Amino acid sequence: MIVAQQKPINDIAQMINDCKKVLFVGCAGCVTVCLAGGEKETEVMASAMRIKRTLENNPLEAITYTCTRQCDPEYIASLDNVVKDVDAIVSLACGVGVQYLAERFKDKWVVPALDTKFIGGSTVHGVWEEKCGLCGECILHRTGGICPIIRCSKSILNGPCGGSQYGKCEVNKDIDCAWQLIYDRMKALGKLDKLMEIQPPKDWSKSRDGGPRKAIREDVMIDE
Amino acid sequence: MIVAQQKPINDIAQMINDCKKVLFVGCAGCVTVCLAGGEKETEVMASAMRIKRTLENNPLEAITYTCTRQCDPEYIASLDNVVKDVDAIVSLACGVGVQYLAERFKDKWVVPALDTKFIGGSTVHGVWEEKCGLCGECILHRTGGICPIIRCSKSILNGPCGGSQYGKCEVNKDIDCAWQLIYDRMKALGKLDKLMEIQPPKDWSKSRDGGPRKAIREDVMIDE
Amino acid sequence: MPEFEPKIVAFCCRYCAYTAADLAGSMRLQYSPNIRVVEMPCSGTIEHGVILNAFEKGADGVYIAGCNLGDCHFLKGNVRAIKRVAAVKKVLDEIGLGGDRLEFFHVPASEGTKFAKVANDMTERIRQLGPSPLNKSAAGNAKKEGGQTA
Amino acid sequence: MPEFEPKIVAFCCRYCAYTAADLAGSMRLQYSPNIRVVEMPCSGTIEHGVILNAFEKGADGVYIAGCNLGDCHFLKGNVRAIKRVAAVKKVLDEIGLGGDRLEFFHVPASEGTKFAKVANDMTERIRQLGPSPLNKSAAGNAKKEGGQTA
Repeated sequence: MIVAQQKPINDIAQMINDCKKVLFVGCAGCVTVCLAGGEKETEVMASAMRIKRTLENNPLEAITYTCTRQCDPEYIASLDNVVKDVDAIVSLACGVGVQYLAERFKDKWVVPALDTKFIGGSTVHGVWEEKCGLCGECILHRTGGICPIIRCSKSILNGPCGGSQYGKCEVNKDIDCAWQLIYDRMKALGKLDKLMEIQPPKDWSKSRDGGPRKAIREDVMIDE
Repeated sequence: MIVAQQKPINDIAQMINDCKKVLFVGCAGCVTVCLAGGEKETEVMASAMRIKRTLENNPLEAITYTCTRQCDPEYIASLDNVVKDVDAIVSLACGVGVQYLAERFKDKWVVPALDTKFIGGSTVHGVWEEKCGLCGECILHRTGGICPIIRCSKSILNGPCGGSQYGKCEVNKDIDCAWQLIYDRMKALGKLDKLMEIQPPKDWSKSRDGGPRKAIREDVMIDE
Repeated sequence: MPEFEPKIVAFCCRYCAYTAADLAGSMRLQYSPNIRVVEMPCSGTIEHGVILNAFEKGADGVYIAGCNLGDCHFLKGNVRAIKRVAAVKKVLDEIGLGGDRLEFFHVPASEGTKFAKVANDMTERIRQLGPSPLNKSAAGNAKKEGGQTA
Repeated sequence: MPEFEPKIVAFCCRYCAYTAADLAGSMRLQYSPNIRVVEMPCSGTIEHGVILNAFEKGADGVYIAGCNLGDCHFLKGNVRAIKRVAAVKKVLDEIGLGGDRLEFFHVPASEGTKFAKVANDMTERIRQLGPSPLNKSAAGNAKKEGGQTA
């Protein structure tokens, strides 16, 4: 899942300070799971914003809607009738959703309520950790199912480095050394020999190095 | 959504070449939507792998299961009884899901069937585009709902650069210049003055620069 | 001008504070008539949005009353409630309403006196703070619906 | 040893190829008995997995028969089928079964002769290719269930 967190409420308030009617749009996808922008969070934000603006003698009409997903055109189409008379749209989706709304509603001021942080998952309820670096060419079969690209602070392919001490990363004592984890796991699996293969430099052009990326599946495209 | 694509089938086959029984695990989240690792794709892959192995006189028992999400411990728990006698697990989830499986099933060889590419959404059926760079501090309210961090090849904050010609990026004629899009949209919204504010260097420590990231919501944590 | 009578919503866990309210009645205890009690299956069922909604609908103060630590019928519901209250207090501070208007109290079932004391203390606190600034413009209305019938 | 009689599954759109099969019958046309016809609401309903499944279950060849381009009752179902067939052919090549064992044909409802010709051509093609290598070990079984009853 994509993990995001809410911006400070006053930062969001400032983005819509001169608007009289605002639509707050939640997303029932990833940001619901990470408790940042689902239906509940959207209601809370709208409510907080109405209270704040009333106290400032600048009343706000705040309405809400939560889409199944904001990253698919068909799910934001249902907003077409809702947006008509609003002065701004606040999206509680990840950065993808904000941009889908901005593209569809070209005459509206669309602003983000969240900071989109990483892709990962929860370890315990209320804590999420980054797990995948979207490098474009997965190597988890070489590293025992532990990603050194994102979980090693240096993203090294032949680790660990000299900064690994007692299983922790030198960047921060709260960060496990990914290469220690990889070594321990490969040892337990009896596959330490696989770690002896030196990995050549990674082809970063499959990551972000060639500009924004596309994925195409011609066999499912509807139009020729 | 997280967008991923399948690795070449022979690459996956090689990862499990010496296994007799393999569990293929799909994910009903993002990778179902981007048609890379849902229930259907999981069945197809298992079927293709069985055929290939029969032809090689090295028959494979391939079983399948599709989790609601692979990035939450509660949804992969249902695999506990399924994995017992398999020699390997092939995950058709994004890199996050693969790592969740590897962490839960410590005595199993867990390998990725997909390359996880980016976060974005579809433009037309069968085409997905990168839209968000997970920079950790969203600036879409300054740029008309168009992200220069990921959609500008240079990630510049005060654009466009000299490589923008006829609305296209110099990196590739198929890439729109994000700053051209931003300018056009801000002009249409009557907010060109906002673009005159020079943006200072971005704080990349909120992105990946400080090692793997965490998000914490203390108010929803169950344990003290 | 009559003294300000705050309107206070008290979300009470049925396993402790709500039972304590009954006990307070049996004990013939007098306590502030400004509170409106809402019975909850557990203080842990309170949600951020419900608290804000109470303020939007005219409450001058809100409190959640749950079991002592370790006594929760659902093990940790009260711990969750305490954390949520802390989070909403922060929101109330940020939006200018003030986190002081919201509180969490432990009120065991056997302590009718504590139930009464909490009701009186919270009423006094909110009286000191004055009417919710959200009610100022509609002060007349707020008064009309006010505390005496609680 | 008798000549190899391939077992071929033909997924036929009801708006064209399936109707053409009826017509071929009315016209008293002879065609290869090796094909098993599966009626589809549209060739566009074929799925990657169904094709692979047919091979796993013993088919020596598979083809999908749909309308001419522009004639699809659902506008573009046949276009989708063609793309899917191309994708599965690639998979069959990659896994060593061979994409030649799979094909897409346009068979309009009015062309009973074309239906018969496609059936015969595909049977001949698969006969040339020989039994599916998946059936070799179980050749006896595959034969027993074989073409004559199609």
